Order: sequence, then structure tokens, then C-alpha cells
Amino acid sequence: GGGAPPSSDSSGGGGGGNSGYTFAMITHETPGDTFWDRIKAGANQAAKDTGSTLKYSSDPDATKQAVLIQGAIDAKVDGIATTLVTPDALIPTVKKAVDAGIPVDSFNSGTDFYQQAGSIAHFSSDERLAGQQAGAKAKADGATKILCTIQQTGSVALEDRCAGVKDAFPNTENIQVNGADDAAVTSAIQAKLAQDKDINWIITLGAAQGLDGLKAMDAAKSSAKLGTFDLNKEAAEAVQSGKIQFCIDQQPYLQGYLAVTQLYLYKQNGNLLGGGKASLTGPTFVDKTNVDAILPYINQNTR
Amino acid sequence: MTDTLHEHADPNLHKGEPLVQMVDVGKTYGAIRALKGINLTVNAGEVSCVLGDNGAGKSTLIKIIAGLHPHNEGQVLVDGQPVSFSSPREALAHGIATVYQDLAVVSLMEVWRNFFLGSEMTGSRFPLSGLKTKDMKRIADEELRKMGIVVKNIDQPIGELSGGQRQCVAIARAVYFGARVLILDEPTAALGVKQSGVVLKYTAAARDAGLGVVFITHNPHHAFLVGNHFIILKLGQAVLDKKRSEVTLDELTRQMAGGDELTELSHELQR
Amino acid sequence: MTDTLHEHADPNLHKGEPLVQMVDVGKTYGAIRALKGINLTVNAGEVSCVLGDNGAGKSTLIKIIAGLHPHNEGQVLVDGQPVSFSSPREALAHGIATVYQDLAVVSLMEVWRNFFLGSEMTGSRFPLSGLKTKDMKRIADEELRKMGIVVKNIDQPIGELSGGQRQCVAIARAVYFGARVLILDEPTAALGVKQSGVVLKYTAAARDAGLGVVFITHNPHHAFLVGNHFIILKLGQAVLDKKRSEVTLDELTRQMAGGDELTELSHELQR
Amino acid sequence: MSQTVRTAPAGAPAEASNRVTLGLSNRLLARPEVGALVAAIVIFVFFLVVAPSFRSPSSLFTVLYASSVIGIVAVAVGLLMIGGEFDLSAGVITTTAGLFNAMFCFQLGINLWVGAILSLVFCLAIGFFNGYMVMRTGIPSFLITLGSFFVLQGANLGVTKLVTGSVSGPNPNQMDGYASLNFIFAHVFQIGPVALNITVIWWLIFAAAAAYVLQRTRIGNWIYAVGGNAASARAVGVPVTRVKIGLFMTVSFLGWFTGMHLLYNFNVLQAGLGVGNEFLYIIAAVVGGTLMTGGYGNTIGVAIGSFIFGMTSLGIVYAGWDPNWFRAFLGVMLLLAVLVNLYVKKLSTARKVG
Amino acid sequence: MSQTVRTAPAGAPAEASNRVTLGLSNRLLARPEVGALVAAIVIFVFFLVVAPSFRSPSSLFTVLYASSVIGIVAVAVGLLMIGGEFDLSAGVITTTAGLFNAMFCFQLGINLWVGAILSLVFCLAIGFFNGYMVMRTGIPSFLITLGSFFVLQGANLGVTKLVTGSVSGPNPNQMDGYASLNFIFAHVFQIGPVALNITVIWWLIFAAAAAYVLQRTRIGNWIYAVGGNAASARAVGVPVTRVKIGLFMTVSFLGWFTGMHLLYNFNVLQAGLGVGNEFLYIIAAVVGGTLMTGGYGNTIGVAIGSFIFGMTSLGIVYAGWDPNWFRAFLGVMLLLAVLVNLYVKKLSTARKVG
Ligand SMILES: Nc1ncnc2c1ncn2[C@@H]1O[C@H](COP(=O)(O)OP(=O)(O)OP(=O)(O)O)[C@@H](O)[C@H]1O
Ligand SMILES: Nc1ncnc2c1ncn2[C@@H]1O[C@H](COP(=O)(O)OP(=O)(O)OP(=O)(O)O)[C@@H](O)[C@H]1O
Ligand SMILES: [Mg+2]
Ligand SMILES: [Mg+2]
Repeated sequence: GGGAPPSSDSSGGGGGGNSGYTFAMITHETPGDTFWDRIKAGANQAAKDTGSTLKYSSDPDATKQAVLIQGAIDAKVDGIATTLVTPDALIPTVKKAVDAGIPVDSFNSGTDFYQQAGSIAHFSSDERLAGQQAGAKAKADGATKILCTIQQTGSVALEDRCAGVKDAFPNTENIQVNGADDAAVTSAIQAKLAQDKDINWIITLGAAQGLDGLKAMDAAKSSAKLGTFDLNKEAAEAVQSGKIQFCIDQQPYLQGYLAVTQLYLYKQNGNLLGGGKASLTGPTFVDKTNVDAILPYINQNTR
Repeated sequence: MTDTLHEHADPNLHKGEPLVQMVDVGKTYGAIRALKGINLTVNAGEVSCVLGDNGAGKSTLIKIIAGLHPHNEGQVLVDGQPVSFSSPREALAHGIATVYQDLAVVSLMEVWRNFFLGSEMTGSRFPLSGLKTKDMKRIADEELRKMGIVVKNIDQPIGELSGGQRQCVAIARAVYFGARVLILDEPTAALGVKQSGVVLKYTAAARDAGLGVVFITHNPHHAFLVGNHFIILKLGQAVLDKKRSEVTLDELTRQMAGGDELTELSHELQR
Repeated sequence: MTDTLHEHADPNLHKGEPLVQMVDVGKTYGAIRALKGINLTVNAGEVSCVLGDNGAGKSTLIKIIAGLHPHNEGQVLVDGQPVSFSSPREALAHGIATVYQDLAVVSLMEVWRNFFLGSEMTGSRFPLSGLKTKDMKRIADEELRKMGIVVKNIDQPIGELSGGQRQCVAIARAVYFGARVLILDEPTAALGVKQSGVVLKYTAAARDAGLGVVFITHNPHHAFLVGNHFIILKLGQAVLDKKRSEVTLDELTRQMAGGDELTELSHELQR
Repeated sequence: MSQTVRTAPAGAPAEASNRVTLGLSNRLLARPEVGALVAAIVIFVFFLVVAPSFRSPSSLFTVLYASSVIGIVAVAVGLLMIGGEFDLSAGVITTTAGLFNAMFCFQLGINLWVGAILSLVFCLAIGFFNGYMVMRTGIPSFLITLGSFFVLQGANLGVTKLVTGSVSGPNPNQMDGYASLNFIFAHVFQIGPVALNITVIWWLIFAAAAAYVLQRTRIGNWIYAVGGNAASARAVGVPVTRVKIGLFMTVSFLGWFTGMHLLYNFNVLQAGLGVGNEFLYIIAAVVGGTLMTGGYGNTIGVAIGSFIFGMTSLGIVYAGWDPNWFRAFLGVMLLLAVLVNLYVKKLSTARKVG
Repeated sequence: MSQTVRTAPAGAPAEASNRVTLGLSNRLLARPEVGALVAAIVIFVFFLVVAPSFRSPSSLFTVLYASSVIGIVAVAVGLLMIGGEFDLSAGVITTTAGLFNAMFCFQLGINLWVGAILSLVFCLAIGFFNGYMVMRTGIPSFLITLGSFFVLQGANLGVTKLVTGSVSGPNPNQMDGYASLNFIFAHVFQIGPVALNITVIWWLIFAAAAAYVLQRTRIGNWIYAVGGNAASARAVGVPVTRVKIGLFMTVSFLGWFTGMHLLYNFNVLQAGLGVGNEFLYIIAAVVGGTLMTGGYGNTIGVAIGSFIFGMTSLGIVYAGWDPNWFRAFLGVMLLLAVLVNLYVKKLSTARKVG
């Protein structure tokens, strides 16, 4: 495993050693995305710190995610942490888990629905809010027209981000790009920049697409500015060198870590975080002012 | 086999009555001309033989009657009505059954299923009613035995049979279902002497039952044994068109192949 | 055509020398027995004829020699060495060229490409060296003309030719490339009298050039014209195995088909 | 071995001598679904051993449910593949069906039954279009349905955005007709400790019905024929065009059915759902012994193929293997299933009777 | 019309009578790539009209770049399809190639050239494995390569995670050999106002080379033959197994090549990249006139197919159409391209000379 923080021998929340708990984490990850990798890293660290076993599984298709939750119920795990990306589709199954006496907490998406689902706590960033703040930043920077790229067709969370940008700055246009192919993303953004010369700000919804966006601006000789959601090493370095204005960090590591730790503490102590409200892990902005402090954490895969 | 034919033959057939007529029919495949100005009449109770060199257009001719390719020129009349079949199903609906030279069977399917393909026996007319599997197997087996073909297992995929056996299945099927006009494209080519004899007997029986038969062959001997009418094609055109009474076997053979080549050859090869 | 043969024939062939020997060969397809206890010798400068009913196992026999199916029992010797070819390429490397009854050509490819398939003419031995396209077209055209086949366009996909024309291409190819042993599976079945004559002449010429020839046919007349040795198969076993000197055409015909069926038939059908 | 060899009297060798009746065991082995069945059993036992939580009956029912959601459409896709064609729009049409129903009724405020039936008509029209275009133009079905795949995917998103302003459809669970539709398409029977989703029952019914049609009816005969050799089938009078169009419509019918399940089970459908499932259907069919080139296969086999797929993808989770390697395990399992299938088929033809 | 009809003297009808030499225009129309070319021109003109920003030369080069990244692998996939097989692992192998190179050199700190060459060897081994399994077992290539698709996808993720601790590969841009590799695989030539990526040149070279091999060499003849009728080809002595394995290795070679471009152009590769591209390659090949069932096609056509795909997907952006409908437009465009292609082919055979 990569860069877990050098933690002293774990002693989380009053327990420690081998707690004997098995928790299941079920997400809508598209395999091979650095964002989800951070979530897993946090969750794994939390499992290690609390001496629990973590079973992770994922499927981007909500209906199959529901089946995976059902599988966790069948396996009689001690707790379930799940994302609620399509709340209506997942709530019935989550309720089944609750009925079966398995505590469930939720993270990443589904802020407005977690209580209805019977989830004990929720850790997320508000996607729409994040989008609004990004839009506001661009506006303050003198945006005349914003391009917002969506790398996965029909995803609620991504649509929310762009909708947020549009809330803050109505002259925003979306395009769909193929997130599985950097070359395709680059040429699509390049084409859009050529088509609409008014665009002087780009907001991408993933770090890799942000870097593709830089390539596209180079090639199109565009002087637009770019901000992105999510962080990775290269994006952070681009922030450092001023090529990317900001990265919006929702601290995925923290989401994963908290989701598992919450389950552990709930089983161990009945602790609940958030006081009946969702706990926000973001949005936080990484820009020139704070990137130097954050970069080391990024390098160890915890931020 | 004669019983099979009489059972299935249309009772309203009258000898000598024209069933299919081709008037000045022509056909091109894209840039290639395959047939031109063909006149042919298929009468009930008669065998029309079509002979000709390789590539002369014999198969093309019968594919037109069978509804597999439409013709480009001229007219095809069935029972006096001009038709242009757009599918073999329409031709079959007019009682025209065909044994093709090259597309006889569906290799992956069982022998009996191939035999009944397109004319399956079912319990009722309802499209989802059960097949009479047992009857079909029995009949297929019987009909093949009548031709002297004993397949090792009637449930075998037909692709596993030998070339001649496959041909026999196709012929037996056409005879069994051919109610008015029977078209045979080189039926005896892949067959041994014995099976050829059986096919010729079938052909004669079909004729006697009042069917119109079109018999395509390279073998003037076979043609002369059963034919009432002979047409020789060359490069898509008819070069001979005569009644049985107007022609002799020798003339046929000579016209077909530029003379008694075989006899000559046997002299030539004699050691 | 004789020149073609002499050009390509292996000069080290000595008449009467055994090229291919089958000793007690048997073959089963899964549960189905196709051949049993076959002994056959193909000598240089001789034509061995294999006759038999449909499904008797003739094609199976030659597929074993040609390397298409391995045999299950017995031994196949080529030039005295036991072999079990795992692919036709190995058989071809031993100079064994075959015309198959059912898998002759690649329909979508041009006539001349089919003719040279597997033995293309190239500028050098380097695998990416250019094809001698012009020469190949010319030769293919010439060789086909020698058989009396004139295709309308040598660049046509071979699937557009008539059945007999396709067969001719396959035969011309095998003769052209068949350096030591030539195997023909019912080469004359789809052919007219004239083309059949040409094929028989080819066969005789190949024999005279010292090649060993296996000639499979249903037609005892054709067999008798060229054969030195006759084997009749029935249900996978040899029921007759005689030299030319030991047999007459009548006997062959009778053995093949249970007697002079054709003559009988002609009486029966006479009107 | 239990084969019987009937040998005719020596006097009549030409009549029936080497005629063969295969024994039961050989006839069984030769069926397309048996290889898949053996593979399924091997994989099932394997997971029973390595994954303790796989052993509970409720796990089995979860696996059955997951298999059924793939399996229902896979039955139709299997039929279509036996008939020699592909349908790449089979995955997204499920979403189209559900979204159409939900949005239509939500906008007009009418009973969900009306929307469900209109949605069915719409889906059948898509299937008809696919089949008609394939037969009419002669363009391979892979391309035609790829086109409709893209168009439907785009329309799912575009229309949903247009109508609801977001990328997910409206929730129908407060609307008229919900209860009865929910019962038909998504009811869960509690049988003691385990939950049996009604889709499992539907799946088995559809698979059995399709197996009957294939083996026992004239239409089944025609399906094999058009897949095995369309030219020959046409030549003997099989209505090739009608059969193929019917098959495309069957796919869209069962796609609609699955869409109804998704809608009434999950209530809200995202417009991007279903993409990629078309290949799962094809995988299920092929693992179940269907020939990619048509003319050979069996829906019982396809059902087993769906089960293998469902079992494998959940089994890996039950076994708790490293999720990073999930896809690799899945690939290895599929290859194993196919190899076992092949091995069994080889067995069936290698056993001699002569 | 410009056809010539040579009619032999009447005295020798059997010799050469209805022999035909097709005119130039007919011979042109009959080529597999001409339909695609016409379709490409139609779509090109269409976008010139509807999308003003499409008209600048730099837009053309952007389109060419996008086409080349799909097109390089599509050349090999086209060859493979002419040879009668599929490769579903062609998309992910690009990522495997890049990740292998980056991680290997990063871990051992050696020159990138070493890693690039080892990566090539590794990719060729995968191609060999695919081909060998297909030929050895007789399982359809769709299934075998589906298996390797899953395995590679899983391994990309699992190995990267194991080695780097994250799901993206290391950045090679500070390592030895970067400059030269970057030049070969990802250089951008500035020609006046426009930027020409070197991949475009490679793409044209590969397409032309493949076209030469197909039309003018023995191996090309064999490729057509194994795709058209493998049994017949084997019967006349074509080494079917070697040809097919060679084709699979060609696909993995060009997959490796594209992977190198991605690595040296974008530097950091995420492990999940490349999934789904395998179908774009197939689409490009089929739109370019390649027969799905093998035996017919042409790499020039495949290159045009890639261009149509690149042009369509970017043209929609240049035209500024509603992005929600992107996929729907794409689908309609593809169908149109295929229909135009078909129409042209019909024209070529419908013109009479007799
Ligand atoms: N589908 C096709 N496309 C183009 N040309 C064709 C097609 N089918 C046949 N032809 C051509 O039409 C001519 C006549 O062919 P046809 O098959 O009718 O001959 P045939 O008399 O049956 O010959 P054979 O005795 O060899 O079977 C041939 O020159 C052949 O090349
Ligand atoms: N691939 C196969 N699988 C199973 N059985 C087969 C296969 N090929 C041939 N057979 C069987 O083997 C026997 C011999 O077939 P073969 O093709 O050798 O006959 P043949 O003598 O060439 O007949 P014909 O004169 O009709 O061509 C037949 O009963 C046939 O059904
Ligand atoms: Mg013919
Ligand atoms: Mg044979």
C-alpha cells in the first residue's frame, strides 16, 4: 500500500487492536479513477486504525450497486458504508439493511436523502455548492463565458456540479467528453475553444480532464483560465506553477476514513457525528496560496 | 415413392396444360449478362430438360422461376398470370418446389428438420402449436429410405452427411412437397449410378403424376431418359429448343459438347 | 496443358514406384465410423480410382491423404515413411495437391487470387515482397482457357462464377501445382461433357508425366477411361480392389450399382 | 458406456449396417446447454468452498436476482443470436422503456398502466425499426443497432433533461397504478428467511417458454434456419425477414420488461443507465453455448450463462477478494467457464460407438 | 458511361464472347473504400456548411489528430476483421503498454527506451496469447479477447495500485530517454498557424503500409483468404494459424504504439483509461467498409472510417449543438455514413455493361 500517514499504533475512539468487525463499503466507482482511490485509501486506513476488516465493492450502475448492498446484507456484515448517488434506487435496499439490524452510514453523495434512507450519518461535499463557489471564483476573475466539461454521460453528481457553476454564472455551457480517453477529451475541448471564442474560463470536473484541458488550451492557443474539481499530483503542480487557477478538493480520503470510523465508533460506543446533519468534507479550494502545504499529502496519496 | 407423389400432387393438373411460361426473359447480374431472350414452357405432365455448358445460365434460369432472383427483362407467366416473385415463398405458394445446386441445406440443423424446413408439420395452424416431431422424423426417414439413403442417425446435423447424401435429402424434400412444378438443378451430379437411377425414376413418376418438371443436367443420357422437351443454353442464349420427337440422343450429345467427345476421348486415351 | 504438367512435375518420379501407401487405415468421426481397414497404394505414373455409393467414405479417404483429417487407425506412408499430416500444408509440402468436393474456393476473393492461393508468385522469398500480379492474372487466365473456361473477368470474385466454373478453377489449380500426387474428388460431377473430357485428358496427362493420381468418381465410364487400379468402397470398407487387367467396365458398373441399373431403367422408362 | 449399436443382418449391408443410435449419455453431452451447466456447477462449488458467506440461502437468492435482471433480456438476445443477428441497443432500451413510462405519466398525470403500455408499443417499434433496417438495407445488425444504441442513449439524456430539467426521471411511486405494476414487475416474496424477487420467476418462465418455442414449434425451427443459413432458409420458403424482425421485437419486448422492473423496483432511473449491459447479454448467451455466428444454441444454456455471470460477479465480492483485481478475476472465470463448456462438448463427440 | 465491351467474333462464341472489361468508373465504385470516401465527403461538406468554426485549417488538424489516435489501432483491427476475428482487448492494451513502460522504468530507474521495448515485447506476447488461444481452442475470438479485456483491465488497476500505491502511473517526463521518445510518439509540428501531431503522419504511414501488404503481398492474400473461408484456405495450404496469430500481434503492436503516444503525450495515465475504445476501432473499420464476417475490406477504408468518426464527434462540438444530444447526433451520423456507403456500393453493381 501507498502512503498511509505515519500513524502511531492505532487507537481509535476508545478501542483498538483487533475489533473483529467486518464493514462493507459499496460505491459507484468507475474503476481506475484517482478520486475513488483516495476514498479507498482513507477507508483502508480507518479499517486498519480500528482493527476492522473492510470489504470494498463498487458498480457505477445504481441497480447493480443495490445488488451489492444486498450481498453485504446476506454476508451479515457489521456495518455498511455506501454512496447514495441515485437515492431513490438505493434507499429501499439500504432500508433492508437497517431492518436487518445493520448500521449504515453514507458518504460522497446523497446529502438530501441520507436520513430518509435511515443512514446514521453522512459525509460529503455539497456538489452544487462546490459548483457555485467555482462559478463565483471564475466570475470574480473576470469570466465572460465558462465551459464546463462532463466526463461521464448522465451522472447526477457531475450534472449538479455544472448546474452549480451555472447558478453562479449563467453564461456557462456544458460539453460531454469521453473520460476514458485523454486524447478524445483534449480534442473535444480544443474544438469547443475554436468554436466559441468567447470562452475564457474552463471548469473541468476531474483532475485528469483538467490536465487535458491545459493541453487543449495550448494547442488552441487559447488564453482561457482553468479550474478543476478534484486533485492529483500533476494538477497540484499545475496549480503551483499557475497554470490551473484552483482545484476544488472535497477530501475524498477524509470521506472514506470518516465513513468507516463512524461505523466503528457507532458499534463500539454508539457515537454519532454531525448532530443530525450531514458533515461536510468540502468544498475546499486548493490554489496558489495553500498548494505548497498540501502537496506533500497529495504525494502520499492521502489528499 | 409413386404413392408419395400421388398423395401430394395437385389433383387439378391436366397433362399438357402450360404451368409456367417464360417469354423473352433476360437477366443481368450487375455488369454481367447471364441470360437473354429465353422462351420456355413447362407443361403439366412433361419434363423440360435444360442442358448447357458450365456458366451457360442454367441455374440462373431456374432461380428466376423459383423466385430467388427477379428477372430484368421479359415475362414469366404462372398459370397464365404474369408474375415476378420477390421470394421463394411466393413461388412455393404457387406449388413450385426447387432443388438448388448450391444452396440446399442448413448444415447445423438435424436431417429431419432440414427435410421439413419451411413446411413443418404442426398440431394446429396456431403458430406456437407443437411440432409433430415423431411423425416428422418417421416420414423423413421413410422418404430417404425410398431413395436408398440410410442416414446413420436422423438427428445428426446434416452438415455431417456426405455431399451426395445431402443432395438426396434436398431432392426427397422437393419431391415430397412439390405439388405442381418440380425444378431439379443437376440433381444427379453428386450421385452414384444407383441413386441417379432412383432420382430419374422419381422424375418420371412426378411427370406421370401430372407435375411439370424442369430437369437441369450435364448428362444428355439422363436427360434423354426422361425428357419431353430439350433446351440447350450457350452463353445465356438458347441454341437448341426441340421436342423429344424432333431430336435424337446423338444430336443432343453432339450439340452439348461439340460432338462425340467422350467416344473420341476414349480412343485417344486407349492404351 | 501437357507442357504445364511436365514443367511442374517432379523429375525424380519413376513409374510404378509407390508414392502413398495406406495400410489398414480406419477413421471415425466421433461416434460415426466412416472408414475401416483400407489398403491403398498410389504408384507414380498410375491412376487409382476410388468408386462407391454416396456416403461410402470416399471423401474421408482422400481427406486423410490430403492432411485435412488425421486417421485414427492404421498407417499412411509417403515415400515409405509413416506420416500423419496435421495440416494440408504438410501434405502440399510432400507434393500432394487436392481438389476437394466441398471446400474448393474462397468466394469473396478474385478468381486469380483463388488460383494462386497458398502458392503465390512473388518477386523474392522475402515475405513482404510484392506479388507478381500481372503474371498471376495472365497465367490463371491461360490455364483456365486450356480447360475451355473463359471467365468474364479474371478480377471477379469467384463466388459469382457458376458451380462448374468454380470446380474448373480448383482443378486447374491442383494440376498446375500438383507436383507429385494429384487427388481429385469427383472432379467431373459438376462438369459438362466437354469439360469432363478436358479433365479426363488432364488426368491422363498427369499420369503420363509420372504423377500418382487418385481419382474419385461415381461414373464407372470415366473411371475406366483413365484408371489403372480400382477400389470400390461400401460403407467404409473396400469391397473390390483390382488392377485394370483384372476387371471389365461391365463388372465395375455392376459392382458399383448392383448391376446395369441404367440400362434397366431406360427400358423401364421407355415409352 | 451405454450406447447401443444396431447392426443389420450381414446379408443387407447396404440397407442399415452402420446405423447408429447414440446412448443417453452421449445424446445429453451433445446438447448445447450441458457444457454451460457443468461450468456453472464447477464455479458454484468453487465459490461454496472459498466464500463462506456465499453459502447462505439468502446469498443464493441474491445471485439469482442479479442473474435474472441480466437473464431476462439475455433470453431474447440469445434467440436473436441463434437467428444470426446482434442487438447493441438492448442495454439502453431498458432505460428508455422506464424513462418513457415515468415521464409520460408524470407529465400528463395519468395512470401508470397507460404509460407502461405506450412504452411497450414504443419499444416494439424500436425493435421493428432495427429489424426492418437490417433486412431492408442488408447492413449488418451490429452497425444498425449501434446506431440505435447511440441515438437512444442520446435521446434518454436529451429528453430527460428537456422534460425534468435533471438527468434522472420522475419518481412514480405516488401515482395511480403503481401498486399493481410494482407487484407484477418487482414484487419480493418473503419465503422464511430468504427474499425471492418475482423477476427470478419471470426469468425462468421466459427461458422455459423460449426453449419450448425453439425446440418444439415451427417458429423455433425457422429461427435456427435463418441463423444457420439464411439463403437456404429463404430458398425453402422460410419468411426470413419476418422471423428476424420478430426476433428484434422480442429483444425489445424483454428489454421493456426489464425496464419496467427497474422503474418499479428502483423508482428513479438515471438517464445514463443500462449502457454496457448489451455486452453482458451477449456474454451470457455465448457462455451459455450460443454460437456467435448463429444457428446453434439454446435458451436454457443462455439462462445458465446468465447465472454463471451473476454468480461470478457476486461471488468475487462474497469471497472478499481485492476489488482492484475484480475485473481480472471476472475475466479468468469467464475463460474458465468457456473452456469447461468446450471440454464437455469435445467429450460428447470423442466417445466412440463404431 | 465509360465501359468497354469486348465482343469476340461471332464465329467463336464459346471462346470469349461475353467477356467483359469493366470501365474505370465501375471498377472504382466497386472498391470497398469508395463508399466510405463518399460518405466522408458528404459529412465533411455538411459540417463545413453548418459549423463555421469547422472551416479553419487548424480545426481540420484537430480532427485529423483525433482520428489518428483512433485510427492507428483501427488499421490493425481492420486487418484482423478482414482476417475474420475480433479483438476486444485492443482498447485497454494501450493503457497496459503505457503503464508498463512508465512503472517499469520508474521503479528500476532505468532509461525509458528499455521499458518501451520491454512493453512492446509484453504486448506482443498478449497478442500471441490471444491468437494462440483462439486457434488452439476454437473458441470464438470475441470470447477469448473479452477474457483478456477483463484480465488486462483488472491487472492495469491491480498492478498499478500495487506498484505506485495509487491508480495512476508515474510521470516519466524527468526520466532518461523522454525527449527522444516524446519526439517519436508525440511531437507536434508547427506548420504556420496549424499544429500537426506526429501521430497523424504515423497513422497515414501505417494505413498505407497495411494497404500495400493487403493488396500486393502474399500475406495480404492470406489475410483475405483466412477471413473469407478459413477451411478452404487451410485446404490449399495457407498457414491459417500463423496468419491469425500474426494479426492479433499486429493489433497489440499498434495498441502498444498508441499507448506510447498516450504516455509521452499526456505523461500520466490513469489505470481505467482505454475502456470502450475497442468498439470505436470496430466502428471505424466497419464504417470504412470492412465486412464484420471477414474476408472483405481495405485499410484505406478503415482510415476513412476513423476520419468519419473523428470528424463526426468533433463536428458536433464545432457546430455547437446541444451536448445532451451528442450521442444521438453521433448515432444518426454513423447510420448516415453507413447508408451512403451502401448506396455507393449498390451503384457500382447496378450499372450495366451487357
Ligand atoms: N451472383 C452472381 N453475380 C454475378 N455473376 C453471376 C452470379 N451468379 C452467376 N453469375 C454468372 O452468370 C453466368 C451463369 O451462371 P449460372 O450459375 O446460371 O451457370 P450454370 O449454367 O448453372 O453453370 P453450371 O453448370 O456450372 O452450374 C456465369 O457466367 C456466372 O459467372
Ligand atoms: N465431419 C463429419 N462428422 C460426422 N460424420 C461425417 C463427417 N464427414 C463425413 N461423415 C460421415 O462419414 C461417412 C462418409 O462420408 P464421405 O463424405 O466420406 O462420403 P463420400 O463417399 O464422399 O460420399 P459422396 O459420394 O456422397 O460424396 C458418411 O456417412 C458421413 O455421414
Ligand atoms: Mg448451375
Ligand atoms: Mg464425397
